[in-house]
Amino acid sequence: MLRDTRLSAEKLSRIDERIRDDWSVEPFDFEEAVAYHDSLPDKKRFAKVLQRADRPLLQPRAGVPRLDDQIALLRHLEGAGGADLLPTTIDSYTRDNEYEKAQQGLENARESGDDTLNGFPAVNHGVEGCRKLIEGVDAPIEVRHGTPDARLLAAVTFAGGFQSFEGGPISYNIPYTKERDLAQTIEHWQYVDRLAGAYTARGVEINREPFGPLTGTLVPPCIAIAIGVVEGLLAVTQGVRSITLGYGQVGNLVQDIAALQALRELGEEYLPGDVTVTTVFHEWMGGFPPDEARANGVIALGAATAAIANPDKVITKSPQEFGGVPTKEANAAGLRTTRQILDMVCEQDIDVDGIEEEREFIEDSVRSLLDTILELGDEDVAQGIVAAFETGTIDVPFAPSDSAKSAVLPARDDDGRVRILEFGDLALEPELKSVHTNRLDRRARAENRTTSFQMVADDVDAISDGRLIGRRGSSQSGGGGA
Amino acid sequence: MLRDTRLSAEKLSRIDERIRDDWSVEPFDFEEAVAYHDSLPDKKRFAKVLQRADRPLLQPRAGVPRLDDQIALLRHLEGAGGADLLPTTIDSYTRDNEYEKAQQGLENARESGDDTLNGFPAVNHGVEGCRKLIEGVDAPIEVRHGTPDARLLAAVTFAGGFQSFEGGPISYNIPYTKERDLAQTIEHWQYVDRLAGAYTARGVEINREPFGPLTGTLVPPCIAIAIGVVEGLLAVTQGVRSITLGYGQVGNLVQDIAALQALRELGEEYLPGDVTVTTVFHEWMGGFPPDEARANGVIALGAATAAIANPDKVITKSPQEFGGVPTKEANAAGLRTTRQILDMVCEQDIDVDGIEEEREFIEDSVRSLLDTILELGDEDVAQGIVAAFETGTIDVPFAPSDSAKSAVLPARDDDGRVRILEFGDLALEPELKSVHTNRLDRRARAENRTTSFQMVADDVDAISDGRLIGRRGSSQSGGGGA
Amino acid sequence: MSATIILGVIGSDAHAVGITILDQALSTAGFDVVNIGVQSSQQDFISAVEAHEGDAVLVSSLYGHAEQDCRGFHEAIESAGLDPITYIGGNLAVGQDDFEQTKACFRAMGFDRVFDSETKPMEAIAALKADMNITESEAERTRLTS
Amino acid sequence: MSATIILGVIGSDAHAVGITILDQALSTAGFDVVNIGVQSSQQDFISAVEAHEGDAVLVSSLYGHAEQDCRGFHEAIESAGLDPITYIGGNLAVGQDDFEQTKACFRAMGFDRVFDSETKPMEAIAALKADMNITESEAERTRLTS
Repeated sequence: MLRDTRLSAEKLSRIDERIRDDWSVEPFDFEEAVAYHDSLPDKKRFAKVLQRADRPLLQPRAGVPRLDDQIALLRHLEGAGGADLLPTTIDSYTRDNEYEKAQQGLENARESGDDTLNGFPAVNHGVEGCRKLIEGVDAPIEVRHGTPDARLLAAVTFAGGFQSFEGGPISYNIPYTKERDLAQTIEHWQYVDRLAGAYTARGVEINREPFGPLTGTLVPPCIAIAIGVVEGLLAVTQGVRSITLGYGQVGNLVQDIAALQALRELGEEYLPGDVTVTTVFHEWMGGFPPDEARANGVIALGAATAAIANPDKVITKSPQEFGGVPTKEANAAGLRTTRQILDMVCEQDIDVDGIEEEREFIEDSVRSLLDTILELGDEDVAQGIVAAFETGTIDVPFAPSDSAKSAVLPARDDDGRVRILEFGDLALEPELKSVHTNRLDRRARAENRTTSFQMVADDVDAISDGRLIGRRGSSQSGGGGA
Repeated sequence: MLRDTRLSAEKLSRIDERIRDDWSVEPFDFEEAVAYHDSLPDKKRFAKVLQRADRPLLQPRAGVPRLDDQIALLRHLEGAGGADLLPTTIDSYTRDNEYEKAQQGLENARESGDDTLNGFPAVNHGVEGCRKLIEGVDAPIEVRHGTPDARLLAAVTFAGGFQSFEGGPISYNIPYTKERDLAQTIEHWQYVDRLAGAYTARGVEINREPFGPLTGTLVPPCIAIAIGVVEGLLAVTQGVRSITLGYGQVGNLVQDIAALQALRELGEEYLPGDVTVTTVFHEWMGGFPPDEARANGVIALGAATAAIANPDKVITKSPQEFGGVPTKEANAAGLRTTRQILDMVCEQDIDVDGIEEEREFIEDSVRSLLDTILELGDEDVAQGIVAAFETGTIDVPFAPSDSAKSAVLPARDDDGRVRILEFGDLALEPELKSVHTNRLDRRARAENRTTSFQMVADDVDAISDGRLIGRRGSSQSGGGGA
Repeated sequence: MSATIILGVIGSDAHAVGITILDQALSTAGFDVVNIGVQSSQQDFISAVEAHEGDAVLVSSLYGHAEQDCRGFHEAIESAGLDPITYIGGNLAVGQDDFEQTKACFRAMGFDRVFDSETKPMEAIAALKADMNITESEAERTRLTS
Repeated sequence: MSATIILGVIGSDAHAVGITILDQALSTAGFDVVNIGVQSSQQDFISAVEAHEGDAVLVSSLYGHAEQDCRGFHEAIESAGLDPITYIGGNLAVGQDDFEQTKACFRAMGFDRVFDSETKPMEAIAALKADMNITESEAERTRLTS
């Protein structure tokens, strides 16, 4: 039965062996892997680089199927883009544990020269391929993926020299998959975190980063933060000591700054004192305008927000976001636009009114959600989060997963802050709910319409249509793509 | 002798005839011109469009020698860029009253197809050419130039249907010319303003816009605002009723917002009640980074500042600013990046701390300067401003004009606000001066260096080098270009 | 009007926002919508057409693998003896593609219409009505443009 | 070292920031600087070389008319029996130019060196020292790189 307790060393080994049957990988050994990590210079130690920085570090997204191409891509982002931290985004077949399909895609890519996969199939490249990648660039690299069962991916990439791993059992299940069982996903991630903890115990600190933006579209901050804290708690139980909590820009300056402050404070409060909590801010993850000039505006607002809120890391977007995977030049351009604003603003002492009030509101809401989760699990956070999703007391809007009710619907208030229009069974205290409802009613009155699903759809499209709030009559309504 | 009194109708006519000897222009008649303006639709009435707007209007800069090209360029900026107000930037020869050289350039351009002039020679195109331009686009167009003696240009363009005219006797002398006499320039602009006033009296409201950014490089807000108010007063004496006061972004959010607020408040206070005062914010006018991605960051920060400060108009820059005159596509891109941020931020209620304090400091400083100017002129602002520049009690940094002492040197304080390092004889009260000095001393201590010219040079280059403040050791020092 | 629309996201793709909004818009416009959700296989679509007598299939894909995921789809539909109208929309190719080329590619595979990710639900609704010869009543027209 | 540098902005151009900073930097580096200011004609430069026995002429131009403004400049210098080192720098062409092409154009006109507007004063100083065979003392080198 699922419990939030540390896996035994024996269980770790047993799983370690079993998962290698999923795909024939070259044999590799934990001791040898620790020695390999020990041989890496300080500048490739992800947690150290992140924790020692005195300004927000920039990290893009990037993954192509072939090793040489991936090295060239990352070098470009380091050189021309000035990225401080590098990513390796994994392809979708690997995320589905379809290693055979990934292999075909990789071989097609090698033969045709085309990128027939949407990321780097790290399991297929194996430990040796990963190490060539680590050695091919200067900065540390994080594995970024979206894999519900990331056990083999973690085993291969940790042995391959990666020291940071994005995701978690909730944040890589709820927004990424339909039928995966949440309890089983948590068990799978207990292995990932336990393995990270095993390296950590040997002095190889593996940084773990819950994926904060979840479905990337108008996610109310309290939901994102509560889930991040839960994933942090689960990881810490398994021995992880470096946690980066994430949050995706919603576009309202006050709410974004308040949310980043709440994220850091609640992370430090709920996680034990010997854990180093850092924060990451994702530039807007929703639909982008189909125009590079306007996309630069969206990116720049994210950068300005980061400059004021001062997270430890910023994940950048590119002006080509609308069209899918960007060229390396556009990716580097997104980094430089962000850097220019950060460096022009971060030395300014900018204090925006109303942040404390919004932060307290977010913190109260997160506590309301976390209290319910812990109560449902009888203080066991693993059991609690499963029960909470089953009952809808925790929920994520627009979630594809059958594990979530998806009854929650968000909309923007008259100031552009993301509020909750439909709560479903979300465990928020009544007085907190009434704040959401009152704010949305106020907007509805201002626009002379009723709060409805149309308001949600209008807000989903608003930024790609050139505004923050999907005001009645401001565009043709609807939400084709995102 | 120069006096701030309205020119008589006889004197207006006399000058009107005399200036037409400077270059043979087709004869044109005031009554016919008024009738032409009356025939224009409301959407081409500059002052009306500007004053009725409920959000900041966007205006780019643009001027090419040939008429058809200028129409095509402005249509592109209207269509692809979404410009609300259009410009026509005049070439440098016309600014020097070298109409013969401008004619040669225009003819070369027509023959070669190259743009051998850096703007539109409106005098050479004549009234008929101007009217074709006015009729060729949808939005109203402003004449933007930099001409110390703009009398003929004003006569031709006003008759040609333009209803907005940038510049003034100080703002188009001090930063644009070396040897022109300031008193004489004021007399020349009395004619321009008197002519604008004559149209205004006939119901054709000509909007006049003092050029706020002056030398465009770290100009202390109090200096820019004081000069803008003086030019406003001079214009109003001649019958102008629509004044747009301007200010150029310095890059510090608090200082820029405070300055725009001070600009509007002092404008409304010092100018008579029957004058409509609007404000214009210029995106950064100093040196740009030699990289479009970084330039977008600079532009975006200007847009975000405008979204919070809410001026009536924003003059946009393009990502190609570094390389000189931008392509029409880059110019339109600058407009769209600005628009995206404006529309995402302007609905948010953002209140930044410390603005009131900075605004009061700016207002006190402007009053100190204006008091001295009026005192020196025995309440005649025309005489006062000439005397103030002669004595250095008013001064502009980096001014090429012999009419200014150019003894004032600006530098950024530790928060990035533009302060004054060298005052020369600037008429600021001692307690105001000490604020500047203390702030700069604090920065010097923070960087463990002394306040010096090197600090000024470092600050001049900082934004093009990717930062706001030219910190000691942050770059290779110096200031090649801007 | 009681046309039945099968709606889903094909392949491993889990982007749910678009079909959530499309579902709501199609339902409001009077269609019977069967939303089979994200990560649906070709067979999931075909089974839904059979089970619900679907008149049209709307395939969404936003992760760049649509071409691979849809290979053989129309042959399988035909083998099952079905002939629904088929649309596909979203980000259909990895990288910065030329949409005209992408469109031609998916048209050649058998899709009746191909949309980019900027398409609004109203466009899809108008296309469905045109392709199914559904005449809008004045009332509907008013509602749709309001 | 007592080399004399004539510094100015040519033509109708009134951009004063660059030469203000260059003036200060060259003076600090030990040169005798004669700053003739903005809006200087070819004759203003030539007169200054004659009057001050200028060893080098630094022409600045930022408004895009440099080619027109400098036409015949080197012929005029030669006619006056002078032979100073000549540099030009700034935004030398209207529009988005290819700098290599611009450089070749101004080199062909007779300028010894051509700089873009990104050039720092230190580069111009180093070039002057190289072209004038001025050896830096250790002390100077320290000061320049500090």
